[in-house]
Amino acid sequence: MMRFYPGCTLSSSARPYRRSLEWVWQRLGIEMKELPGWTCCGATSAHALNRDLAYALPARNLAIAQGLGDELVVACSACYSRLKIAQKALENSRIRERVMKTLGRPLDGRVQIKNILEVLSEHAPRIQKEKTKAIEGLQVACYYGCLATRIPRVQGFDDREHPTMMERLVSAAGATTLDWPAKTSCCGASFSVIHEAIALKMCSQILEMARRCGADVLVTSCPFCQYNLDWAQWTRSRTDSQAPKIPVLFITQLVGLALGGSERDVMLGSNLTPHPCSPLPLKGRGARSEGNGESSV
Amino acid sequence: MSEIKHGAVAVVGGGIGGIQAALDLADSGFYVYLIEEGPAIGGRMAQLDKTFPTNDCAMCMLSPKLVEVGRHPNVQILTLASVESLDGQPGNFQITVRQRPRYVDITRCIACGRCIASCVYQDAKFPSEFDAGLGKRKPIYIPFPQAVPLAAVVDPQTCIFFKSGRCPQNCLKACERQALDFTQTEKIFSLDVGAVILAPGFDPYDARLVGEYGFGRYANVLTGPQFERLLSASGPTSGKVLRPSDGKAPKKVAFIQCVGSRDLRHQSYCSAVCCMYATKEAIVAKEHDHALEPTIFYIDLRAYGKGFENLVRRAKEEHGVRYIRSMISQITEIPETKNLLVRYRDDSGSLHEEEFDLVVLAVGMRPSAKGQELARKLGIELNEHGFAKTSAFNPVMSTRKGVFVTGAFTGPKDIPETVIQASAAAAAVEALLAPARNTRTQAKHYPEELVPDGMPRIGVFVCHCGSNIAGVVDVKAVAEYATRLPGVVHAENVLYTCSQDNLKHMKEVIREKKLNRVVVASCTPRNLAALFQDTIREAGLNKFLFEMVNIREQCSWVHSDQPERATEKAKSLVRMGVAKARELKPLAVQSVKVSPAALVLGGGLSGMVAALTLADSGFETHLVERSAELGSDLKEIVRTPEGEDAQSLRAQLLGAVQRHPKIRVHTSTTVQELSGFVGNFSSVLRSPQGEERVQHGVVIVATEAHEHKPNEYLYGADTRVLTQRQAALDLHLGQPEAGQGEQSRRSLVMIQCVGRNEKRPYCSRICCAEALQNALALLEQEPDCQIYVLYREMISYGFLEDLYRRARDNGVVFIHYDEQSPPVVRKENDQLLVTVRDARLRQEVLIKPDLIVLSTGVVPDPYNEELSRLLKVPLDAHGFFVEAHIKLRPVDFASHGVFLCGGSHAPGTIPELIAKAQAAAGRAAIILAKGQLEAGGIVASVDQEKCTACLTCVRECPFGAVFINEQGLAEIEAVKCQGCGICAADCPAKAIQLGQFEDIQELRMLEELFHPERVSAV
Amino acid sequence: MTNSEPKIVAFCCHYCAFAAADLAGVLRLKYPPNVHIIRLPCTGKLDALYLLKAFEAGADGVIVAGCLEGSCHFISGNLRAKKRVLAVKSLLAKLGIAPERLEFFNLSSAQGDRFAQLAREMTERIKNLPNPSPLRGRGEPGVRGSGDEKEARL
Amino acid sequence: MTLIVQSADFLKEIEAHSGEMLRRCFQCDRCATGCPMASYMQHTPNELFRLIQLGAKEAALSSNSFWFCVSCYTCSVRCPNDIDIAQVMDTLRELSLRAGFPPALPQARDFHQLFLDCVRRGGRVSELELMARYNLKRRRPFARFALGWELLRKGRLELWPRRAISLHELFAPHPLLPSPSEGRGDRSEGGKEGRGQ
Ligand SMILES: Cc1cc2nc3c(=O)[nH]c(=O)nc-3n(C[C@H](O)[C@H](O)[C@H](O)COP(=O)(O)OP(=O)(O)OC[C@H]3O[C@@H](n4cnc5c(N)ncnc54)[C@H](O)[C@@H]3O)c2cc1C
Ligand SMILES: Cc1cc2nc3c(=O)[nH]c(=O)nc-3n(C[C@H](O)[C@H](O)[C@H](O)COP(=O)(O)OP(=O)(O)OC[C@H]3O[C@@H](n4cnc5c(N)ncnc54)[C@H](O)[C@@H]3O)c2cc1C
Ligand code: SF4
Ligand code: SF4
Ligand code: SF4
Ligand code: SF4
Ligand code: SF4
Ligand code: SF4
Ligand code: SF4
Ligand code: SF4
Repeated sequence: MMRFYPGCTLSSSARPYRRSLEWVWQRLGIEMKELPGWTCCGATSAHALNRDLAYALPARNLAIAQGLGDELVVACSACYSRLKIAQKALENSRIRERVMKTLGRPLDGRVQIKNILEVLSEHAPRIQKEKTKAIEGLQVACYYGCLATRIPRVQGFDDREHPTMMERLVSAAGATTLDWPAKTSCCGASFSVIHEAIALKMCSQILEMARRCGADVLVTSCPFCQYNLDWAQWTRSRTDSQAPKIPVLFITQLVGLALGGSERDVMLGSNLTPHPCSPLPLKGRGARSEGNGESSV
Repeated sequence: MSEIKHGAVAVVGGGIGGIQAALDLADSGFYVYLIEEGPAIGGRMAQLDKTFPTNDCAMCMLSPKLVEVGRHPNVQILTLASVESLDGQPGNFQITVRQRPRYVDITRCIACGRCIASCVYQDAKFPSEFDAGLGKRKPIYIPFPQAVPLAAVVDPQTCIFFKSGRCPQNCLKACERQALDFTQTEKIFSLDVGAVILAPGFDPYDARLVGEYGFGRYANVLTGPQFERLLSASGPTSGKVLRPSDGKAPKKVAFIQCVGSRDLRHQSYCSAVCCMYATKEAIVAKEHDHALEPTIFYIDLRAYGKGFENLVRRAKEEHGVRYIRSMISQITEIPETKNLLVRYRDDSGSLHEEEFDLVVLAVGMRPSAKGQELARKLGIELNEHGFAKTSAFNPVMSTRKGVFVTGAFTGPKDIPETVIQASAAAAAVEALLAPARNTRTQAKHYPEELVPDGMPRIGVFVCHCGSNIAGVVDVKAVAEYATRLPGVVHAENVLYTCSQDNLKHMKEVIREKKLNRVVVASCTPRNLAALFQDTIREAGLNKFLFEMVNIREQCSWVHSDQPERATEKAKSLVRMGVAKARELKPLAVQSVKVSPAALVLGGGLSGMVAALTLADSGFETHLVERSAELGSDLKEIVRTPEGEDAQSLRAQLLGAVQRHPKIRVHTSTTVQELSGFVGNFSSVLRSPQGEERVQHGVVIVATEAHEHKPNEYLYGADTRVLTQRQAALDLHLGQPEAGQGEQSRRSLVMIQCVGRNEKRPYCSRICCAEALQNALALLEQEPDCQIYVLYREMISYGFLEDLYRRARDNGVVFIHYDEQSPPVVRKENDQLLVTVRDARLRQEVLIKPDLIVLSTGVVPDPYNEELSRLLKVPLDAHGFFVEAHIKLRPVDFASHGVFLCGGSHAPGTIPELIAKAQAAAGRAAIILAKGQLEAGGIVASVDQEKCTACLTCVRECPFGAVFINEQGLAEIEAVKCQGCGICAADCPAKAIQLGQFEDIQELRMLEELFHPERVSAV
Repeated sequence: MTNSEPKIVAFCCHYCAFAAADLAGVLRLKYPPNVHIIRLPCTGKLDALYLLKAFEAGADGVIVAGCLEGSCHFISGNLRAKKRVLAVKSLLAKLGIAPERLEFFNLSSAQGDRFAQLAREMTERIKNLPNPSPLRGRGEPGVRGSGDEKEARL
Repeated sequence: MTLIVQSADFLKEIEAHSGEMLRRCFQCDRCATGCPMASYMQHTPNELFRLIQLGAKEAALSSNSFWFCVSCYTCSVRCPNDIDIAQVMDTLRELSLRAGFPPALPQARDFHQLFLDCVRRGGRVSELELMARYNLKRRRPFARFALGWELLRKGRLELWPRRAISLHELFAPHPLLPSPSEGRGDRSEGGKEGRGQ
């Protein structure tokens, strides 16, 4: 059985991700168990200050996972990136020795770290078969962010510069995808607390590009990206009510909707910004203005 | 040793490399199978628009070669063919060939294109290979207008008939020649050959793999090869630079260099040609459209070859091409305009974002996939980059005996180097197969020539070319008209003049009607004149009693909208042709015997290699060396850039030269006098022992170039300042220059491009590699030494890039300085101080080295001037010898029979010079192998009565063919004359006539064009 | 036969201009039938005399077309030809013949479209000049005779 | 100002710590032109590398560049010389702090330290707790209050982090990390602080 590594955010700011993800799993009958005793991957902070810690924190989780079946599924792009980077670094025997000593556990490097998108993609045919018309006609910009595909020296789950896995998934779920040039741009998530202005600027560029390309909605599989973009729109809207708003959804929310999930099932109301165009009422394109995705609030 | 049995050679790959090798071999007595994977020969060069560094038209250079190889009696071209296996021994191989069906009989197809026009696909739909995917073609197509063989081909992958079996096959019905044959099947057969040359070339790097540039996703991001097609007049936009997204003319065009090259994520080596092809493309684009603003983004600008620096200078100064030393990380497409956003850093370090209308990716070269497959099948080894493995001392030999390799298959290289290698490979084959020379070639025998006496009896054949001509021009009327022209005793219509049955018929008519001149009114003489000339020769006529009138390309095909006027014009053209025919004279072609020996000037590396190659091919060779010993320059070189030991090479060469029975070494000897012409030179050699006269058929100049001795940077004033060559010797001999203790090599500075200035602007090509080599060698001895290399551009082209990387990996620090702010060296309390402005950091940097090594570049031997006068061969502005044609005749001088190699042609590394020397020897051997030369035909001759000895012709002949004879009058050496007619046009006394283009012949044509009344008058 | 259509002769070098004309044919580009090609090995072979003779014989226009500069198969023939053409142009002006009737072009063998284009342009240009070439018709009696006679006349 | 070239020791130190061969850089600029943060940086990554190659330790370690790096790895995956540049940025940050250079973005250092402290004590990070402590540390306790409220309202903040797993053993004594000994002391206190907000 696959083990699931949720990462810290999934129990707080990315709750909707977890909720929708679990709903989709259930709906598709995917069996998955949370990795027992998992701990934080260290995110940006560990590698910002201490090299060894940046390996030790993910390694601890890998050590737990290696006894429990080979696959570890990760939802958060940052966790995915940290786990993959650590695993790659641990191939170096010097680093491995050092880390094993601190951990006090053996590491065999066997665990297969999978991105949530890979798992969902395996079920794309079913999604296609069982989808409703819920998101049909929606123009979706898939946003991967920087961490999911850009892992140095590691072959990720998809093309580094032009990933398409999410697009294929969204198409299977019945919406239309766009080719747009910012899908792996960095949103500056690690700066959203420490230097808001910069993070805001980076997010705005991405949102602006999505708007120019005609996106109705932006989907992502990274909790940091979702939060950051959502936050950026929210912040902007507080000073500029005219600022364009595009719903930023988790991929699982969109897939959940397509599979017949309700707004509640996928926690659609959790978006920070009240958007005039929640995806749901978009079914009949013309209805765009009626939409107010905030029904659950 | 196995017996040398077969005087035939298989050349695999029909690019410029394969073509050159095939021609050289076929011209020197070997039969050649030219095996090409595609439907036509020509390779990548056929797709190019212009070629650097001279920017002349690629097709203009290539097309005559295509035609030449296409009709060479000793070359058989096998297209759509690949090699399956190779068995046997050198000299006695069996090569198995698989030939895919073309579905068109090339002996019947006349490339009229009717089948294509009638294909069920009304519009061309499939990406055209020739247009690099930018243009489209149909399932049946002619690869390109100048293709050889010029015939249609069916692509079974896209043809409906093959895909579904349900096609009305309109093409088949449309063909008037019944040339289509859908029942053709694959053929597998075996050929006996003595040796094999592999020339499968390269593939452009797949830009899709460099995802950050969005090729394949962004409409306006093209590759270099695609842009080349966009520039080409025969390309998809007829030579207009237009954006694929909207068909508009772009204004700002960005070129991004090193795409897929010099990149550990892709290919670690440098592709060696893309800096220059981008420069060329930028200039050509700018010439097409002055409003264009090209920008080239690069890391190092590798303009290292002959004439390259000059091209870059022109690009900058005359064409305003902007060069920015900054690589682009990614391209972003602007959704609304499809413009492309590019971010770069300028010289001041600031970052800019700029929009471009079009981006061209300078993709590099990778080993051709087909070539790699071939290597596997033939069991030859590839190097770590997947190119054919060769050794530095045998640059065209594969790891399997009897199998040679050439061109871009051995590593990224440009056309001149490909041609050089091709000739070198041909020379190596000749040396191997010398005993079997002329055993497989066919000498054709013709009947005794009839001497035309009396009145002209002209036969006119007016071709229908199916409906190609007859569909527009009233050919019957034209033939009927011809019968009424003066001198015509026979005129007829022929359905297909070039068909075998008609050629037979033509010979019969010539005999029956006692024709003494023939006019064919059909298609272009460029393709078929030789065939018809051969035919009339078989019927006993001198082949120059023939005139061809083009009523297809020049008439029916361009005036199809005005059939009546086309018919009128056809009549005029025929009338003109007949008028010329009346004045035609038989031209004699004499044979001149060749002195079967060679004279090689210069006994260095190049001279020795050239002499050995010639001698191995069986020719007596005089090796003339000015100094007292052979290979003295080589004594001072430690290693090749590949790391092979130059001294063992020297020893090998010396031994082989001295042992060779066919080589006569003349040391301490100079050439005092040289006279004669190709095939028959006579020279006086002077040595301390006295003078000696030798006869020889060819001359090879293999003289040298020296390391420049600088007068800056304290050179000569401080013993701690050395040149690279001195440094190499020190390292090699382990004895540092006076005053250098072991511990004093802690820190060392190398300064590149010393003495390179306005007067000597060219890049010397080898000093960067030398610096890398020396730095690495030093670090081996003293790992703690800190080395700083101050450079303008790192010239580590091709596989040398690995050396550059190795040097960095070993801790050598490379600091780029601007041409305008060169380093400064001074001394303070005996401490050497070097300051340099690090152009990347934009900061002055101070280094305190213990030793300074200067890369001073290469200057030609001043003695070259004397040689140039003696041999009447040109020197360029810098004192290097000038070849006949930089692209296609890189080791020939314009004067026939004189060849060049060695440093005094252009600087090069040892393997490059070896290939060049072999090539020169191979080219020279062609002349010697023939035994006799044909002189005459279309050549000029002086009417001694009229000549006033004004010397105009002597001055104007580009080939030095005119000389003043004993009577003090001009005379033309028929063997040297190329038949351009420049002398004839310039002669103020009108004393010179050019055969086949005599004034009277030309003027008669003019008269007849304007005065048709004359016809009825007679 | 009406003679209102101007007659133009084009001297083309074998390697470039003639090949370009062939390519124009292969590509089925259309140009007026007024242009008649005479093939030379190189434009360097073009004697200034031919140009004068052409006009004398009644040419309405003359095209000389050689390789691109720097690409001459015989190194410099095209440059020499260009000089001669310029010289003849100024002579024409003195003779009262519009120098526009004579033009020199450089083109590569790959420029089939350019050949067709220049053939069209020259024809157009000549048609726009007043009446046929002033020499047309006048030279006839002389032309009827031998070449030598004409030489004497010029 | 003229930079006097120093020995390669500093280069070797950086290379040893990062495991990256930055000597291999040939100054192509890709890292600079792709970096979304380059315009905030005093030195683009390759300029930093050049300083390091020349032994300019002060200049390199006092640069602001690595503080502005957001670890997007754009540079790392585009470097033609296979240098994981982002990793070098981490090394520089770490060594700069260790050598006592004041951080260009002190708030970043504070944030990372607080974050890791959370991890050390609880094994996982509670965003609520982290934000609260960060605000205290930055002496602006009510910053982002509105945002916090909004998040809470939308169900996106976890008030009661589930379980805590202590990770002291992984936090080797290190000047930049909260040490296990001091950590043990403030563990419950910190927890309270988090919940108390
Ligand atoms: C965009 C671009 C611009 C360039 N511009 C210039 C320039 O301006 N000047 C210059 O000097 N150089 C230029 N070059 C370089 C030039 O193209 C090469 O030097 C040259 O084409 C090499 O010739 P070749 O014969 O070795 O290989 P190719 O031209 O690649 O020919 C190889 C031939 O072999 C055939 N073949 C391959 N595999 C097999 C097989 N297994 N069996 C049978 N046949 C096979 C192929 O079909 C092809 O016809 C340019 C290159 C590029 C990419
Ligand atoms: C400074 C320098 C450093 C180099 N370093 C390297 C290196 O490290 N690795 C590498 O691979 N390549 C190197 N090369 C390039 C090249 O490989 C060597 O220079 C090589 O020896 C050149 O061989 P050559 O036959 O062209 O000329 P040479 O070996 O110089 O031979 C020319 C010979 O011709 C003789 N000669 C000249 N004029 C006449 C005449 N009129 N009649 C008779 N004889 C005449 C000369 O005496 C001389 O012996 C270097 C070149 C230079 C200039
Ligand atoms: S068979 Fe049909 S599809 Fe194929 S080339 Fe002929 S007409 Fe075209
Ligand atoms: S119609 Fe026949 S002759 Fe003409 S191109 Fe096609 S196959 Fe050749
Ligand atoms: S440096 Fe080398 S690989 Fe790069 S563009 Fe120039 S020639 Fe090509
Ligand atoms: S000779 Fe006649 S049939 Fe043959 S290709 Fe030429 S025009 Fe056509
Ligand atoms: S040092 Fe020599 S090889 Fe290098 S750029 Fe200068 S001249 Fe060229
Ligand atoms: S025809 Fe040309 S090559 Fe021959 S002699 Fe005259 S000028 Fe020289
Ligand atoms: S991308 Fe790599 S090689 Fe290029 S400048 Fe940056 S670090 Fe150096
Ligand atoms: S990882 Fe850091 S240095 Fe590299 S591109 Fe991203 S922000 Fe810039």
